[in-house]
Amino acid sequence: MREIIAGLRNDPRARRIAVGIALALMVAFPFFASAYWVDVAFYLGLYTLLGLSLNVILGEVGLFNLGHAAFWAFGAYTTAILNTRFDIPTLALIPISALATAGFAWLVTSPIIHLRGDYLCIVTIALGEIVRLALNNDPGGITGGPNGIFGIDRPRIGGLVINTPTEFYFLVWIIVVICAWALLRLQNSRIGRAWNYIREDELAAECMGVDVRAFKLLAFTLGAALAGVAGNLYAAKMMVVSPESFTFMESCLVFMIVLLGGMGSVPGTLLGALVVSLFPELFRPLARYRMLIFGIALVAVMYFKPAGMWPRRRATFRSVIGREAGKA
Amino acid sequence: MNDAAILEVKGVTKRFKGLVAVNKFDMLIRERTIHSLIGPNGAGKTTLFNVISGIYRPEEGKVIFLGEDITGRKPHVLVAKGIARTFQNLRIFPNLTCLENVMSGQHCRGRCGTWSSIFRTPRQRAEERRIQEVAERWLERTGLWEFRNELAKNLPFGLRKMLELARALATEPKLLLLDEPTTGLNDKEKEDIMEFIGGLPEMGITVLLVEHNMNVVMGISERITVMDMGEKIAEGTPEEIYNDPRVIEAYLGREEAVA
Amino acid sequence: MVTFVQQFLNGLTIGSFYAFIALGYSLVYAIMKLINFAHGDLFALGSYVAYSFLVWASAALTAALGLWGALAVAMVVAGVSVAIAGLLMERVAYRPIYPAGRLPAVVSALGVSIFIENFIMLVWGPRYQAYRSEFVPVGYFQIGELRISILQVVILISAVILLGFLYWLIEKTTFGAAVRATAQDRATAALMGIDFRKVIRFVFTVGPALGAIAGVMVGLYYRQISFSMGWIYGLKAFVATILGGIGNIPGAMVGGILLGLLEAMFAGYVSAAWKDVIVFAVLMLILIFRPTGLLGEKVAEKV
Amino acid sequence: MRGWKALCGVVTLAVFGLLAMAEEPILIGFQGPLTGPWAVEGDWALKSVQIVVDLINQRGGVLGRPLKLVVEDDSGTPRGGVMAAQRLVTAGVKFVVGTYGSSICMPSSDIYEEAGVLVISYGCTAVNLTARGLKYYFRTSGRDDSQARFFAEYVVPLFGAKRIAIMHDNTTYAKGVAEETLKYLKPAIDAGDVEIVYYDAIVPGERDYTPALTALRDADPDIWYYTGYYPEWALLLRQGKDMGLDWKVVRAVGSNACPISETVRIAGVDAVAGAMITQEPLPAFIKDKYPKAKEFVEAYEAKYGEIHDSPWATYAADAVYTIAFAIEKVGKVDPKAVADLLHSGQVIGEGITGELAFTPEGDRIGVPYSLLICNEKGETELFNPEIHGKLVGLEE
Repeated sequence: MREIIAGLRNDPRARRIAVGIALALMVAFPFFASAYWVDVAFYLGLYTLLGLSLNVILGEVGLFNLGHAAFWAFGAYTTAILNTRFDIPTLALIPISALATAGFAWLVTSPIIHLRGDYLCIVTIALGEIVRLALNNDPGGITGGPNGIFGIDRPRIGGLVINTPTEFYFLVWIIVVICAWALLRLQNSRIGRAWNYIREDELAAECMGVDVRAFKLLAFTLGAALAGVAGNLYAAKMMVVSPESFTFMESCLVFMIVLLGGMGSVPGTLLGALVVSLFPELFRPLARYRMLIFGIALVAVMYFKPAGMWPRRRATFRSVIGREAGKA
Repeated sequence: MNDAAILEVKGVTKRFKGLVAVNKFDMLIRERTIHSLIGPNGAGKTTLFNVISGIYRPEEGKVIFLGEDITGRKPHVLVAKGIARTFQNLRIFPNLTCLENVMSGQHCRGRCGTWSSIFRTPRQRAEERRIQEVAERWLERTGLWEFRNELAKNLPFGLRKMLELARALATEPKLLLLDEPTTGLNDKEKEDIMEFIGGLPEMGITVLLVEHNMNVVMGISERITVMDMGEKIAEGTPEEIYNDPRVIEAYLGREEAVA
Repeated sequence: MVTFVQQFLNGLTIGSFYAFIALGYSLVYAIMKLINFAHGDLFALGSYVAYSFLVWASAALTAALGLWGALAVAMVVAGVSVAIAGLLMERVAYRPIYPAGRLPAVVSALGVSIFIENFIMLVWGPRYQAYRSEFVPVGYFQIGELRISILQVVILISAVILLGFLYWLIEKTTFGAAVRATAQDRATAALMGIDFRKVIRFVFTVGPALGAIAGVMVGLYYRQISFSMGWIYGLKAFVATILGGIGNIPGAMVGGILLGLLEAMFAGYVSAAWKDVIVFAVLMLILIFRPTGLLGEKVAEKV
Repeated sequence: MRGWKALCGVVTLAVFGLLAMAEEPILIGFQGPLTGPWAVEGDWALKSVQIVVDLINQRGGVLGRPLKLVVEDDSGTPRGGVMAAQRLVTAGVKFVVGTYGSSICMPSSDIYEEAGVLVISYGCTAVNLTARGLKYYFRTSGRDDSQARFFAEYVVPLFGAKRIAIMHDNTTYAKGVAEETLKYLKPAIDAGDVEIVYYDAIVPGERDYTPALTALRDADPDIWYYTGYYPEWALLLRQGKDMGLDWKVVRAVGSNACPISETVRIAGVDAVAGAMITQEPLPAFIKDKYPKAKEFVEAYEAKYGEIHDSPWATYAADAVYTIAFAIEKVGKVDPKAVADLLHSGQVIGEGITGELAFTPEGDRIGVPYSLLICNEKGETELFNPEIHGKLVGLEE
């Protein structure tokens, strides 16, 4: 097993084949599995997307955000309100939700972005609670209070209505794959490296010319935009949004996805989402004991794999100036 | 030699809760020289250093770089203008590779944003290549080539110090601020690093060297400024400083008191 | 005016609960730089342990010691057993993970929190449990229109005594100095011969014990306890901790009281539904302008 | 997968063959909160449903086939509801009893609708649930507005109350009832007969409601309607009592999620005595009225001990009766035919809570309400103006 993984890491062709096989399996999956498991896979996709979005903020830049549900909720409510009031199709609302959530994130994180570590953490918790309570209190009668908003349309493309679990499965996973691809490219670029510099040492990053504030805000807005997309998908799938879906516990779950998987690791996020969303389903027969075991499992993973289950491995660059240069 | 001033410090004062760390300090650094700032521990050298590199904003006074007032500008802006620095207690990026560490220096020379990075536009690719190329050249010059894919935290201390220097140089600075580059090094490493620094003015880089050990800077500096209790007590060539009674008093008096 | 005084007293009572719990957060944070997410659940555990103990032994104890004596014994029992739980938790879930860094420790803490909450649910059931009327001292003082229950008075007095004692312990004794030194700089403190493990043991004994005592008080004051109440109390106490400046012992007390007063006043005079929104918004504002809390010292980073 | 499923089917058949059951059982799905904050309600509902299933099976089942329960936990969350619904649909269940909580019911009923599975909810009272034009969704419980109407048009005039306080806890159900109450009170308010002196929400899960109660006391109401759940209700009564409020002066009325026995257990008899609730008929109070109720209560007590006093669990039990009666009537195990029958509005039988009939939208027709009061011993009694009215002190 170890050799296979090592082989995959070092040989780009083998890696491409492995990714190809994985994609093929993903495409084939809903044609073999029952509607229930396809739905489980949908939620897995949704949590992966949320994990990826928080991974930008927490994993890449190291900003402790324990209020991620706020952004998710904002995206979901944007979709719900615009769809039910103005009849804008839910698919068209994907970019709109993303932009609106990004704007919201920019607005609320600008004044708090200078806070460090645990102080940022508590402020994001507060933010998450404020958003949830505000939705619950129905300001201006637009959020529907604790009832939430119902009657959200199914997404449709031309004549095709996205309705069945299989169709939703493809919708979410296509978006996840696109996002994962984009994030992997960002990781190996000037932007991704700047984020990592900030995570490693904020002051040194600033003194190496990284505009720390701007890059932190970029991470927050980008992560929030993805969470907004997840919110849109969630609203379209459930056809109803209500504040109780966006609790502090949800923020904690997404936080754990990133840390269980490994900070800044895209495949790790997938693995983390797998644990968080599949665990309660797989252990359904244990009914009331399953969350107890989940708690123990979290401690155990952190004991054996403190850097996460699939930590990010730094890329090795192929030399630009030539191998012999070093010896000269 | 070029006599133009690259950096001017005019009447800078920095206080911490009533404690004056730097008091009405004046200093002038000329281009392509190695200028040393020395003084006993707690003299305010690092504070002044932080004022110049933009970490602290002084209460009074001005910092002028190449004729432009840069007082209170943020560090990342100053880096883009050509001021780079190292840290007294080593601040590399531990979990990144050496190459990535040094590439950070080129960050301020890049332009490409989120979208061009995702779509890998030709311009972005060219830029990435250039960033990497500059970083690799500096790794080569500092003798770190073979460690380029090693995580920075796995390097021995001396090499990490060198790595930090390479990282600062990769920003293509006009003025390089070095905060006690030899602390914690053995004699051989000290010699190597000082030799390397000595070669920098030839590459067009002005160096401001902060040290508390006077002997280190004597052979290498063109000019030396001596600081004590936040004030300038002497300035001149190494010979002048060596014979200055005030300097001797500041150093010896202090040393006796400590001993 | 009467309403105001009443609300003020309510606020003080809620505030002293928060202060008790906040101290546990603050102590652990000061020493380990770890947010102990499981702390709120330890508080709930204390409440349940005392509940079971009272159901089991209150008849005999009340006969021998009177109601107040029985309650005091129950508090000691809860305090001791939760302190043991706290030490156990530190040994099993934090000590082996802590060296790997702060973030794994945070996940581990969340894991312990989920574990304890579900453990309580499994042992005592998902139903709300209620401190029976016979455990709870009744009676009140009437001053004009103002009505103050005896329980409220006892809670406030014991809060003052306990918090005062802790303040003395930390600020005035040699051992307290050792704790403060460790909080400030662990490495230097170790060089001075301070036993880090001893400090850790202290922190994980006192914090959970105080939390458990708060749990018993909450049970007596409101009578009803639930397995999930640790979350909300934990969260509020955490806010109090930050308000006072994390790692700052007197700060945690002040933060707790302040939060309680803030809540009572907003609920009483503005809107109960928007109370928490306003509390959290105030917290955000304070942190924006004083990024290290009200009593937190501005720590300039060493460059 | 399909082969595997077939194998499962074969095994199931073989097992039942061994058990010498004459017919293949009709699967009845149960979806409810068996974990999470509402685990108690889920537990009661499941037990009640099990009792009815046993009773029906003892009599030879439906169409000669036994009923068999398939249980899924939705843990009281919307997403849990979707997963539970999907599992039941996948398991091939065609009739489902579920669930408790309107916001959980909403997304799961969409899944049942798409799969053509008939679902009857037992604890979802949001008005808009049946406004969606679903074909396969019904409920045996009332709606928020039916209870609100009972309070506004019966309870308020009963006491001749003028100053009314309404308090809710911001949850879907509670806010719904509160808003509907306001709507039904509007004519009286406009006529100047009554006045709303207090209208606000508390935050559920808190412990200290004295701030809210202080504000309530200062508003000086004649009657106080609390729409919400019993844990908070118990605390409110306890703390109100400690503050010196008297339920004979301020008539405290809780809504139907505030069962008196639970409230007494938490708050103590002294605090609850005199407080009332608006309630659907509880099995204990209707067991002499309907034979099915008597039978149900006796079977429940024989198996589990004391009967619960949750109307929702009783409605869940009646949901099973609804399904059983309707299948018998149409003569085939077909959700579509059953749905058509239920939509027709005709009475399909008498269950535990009386006649079972539904509007074309899927709402229960004729849900009765009653006003219950806690007596000095902490027991629940039907409110009787002859006896309890004397305590009021309001009528001249």
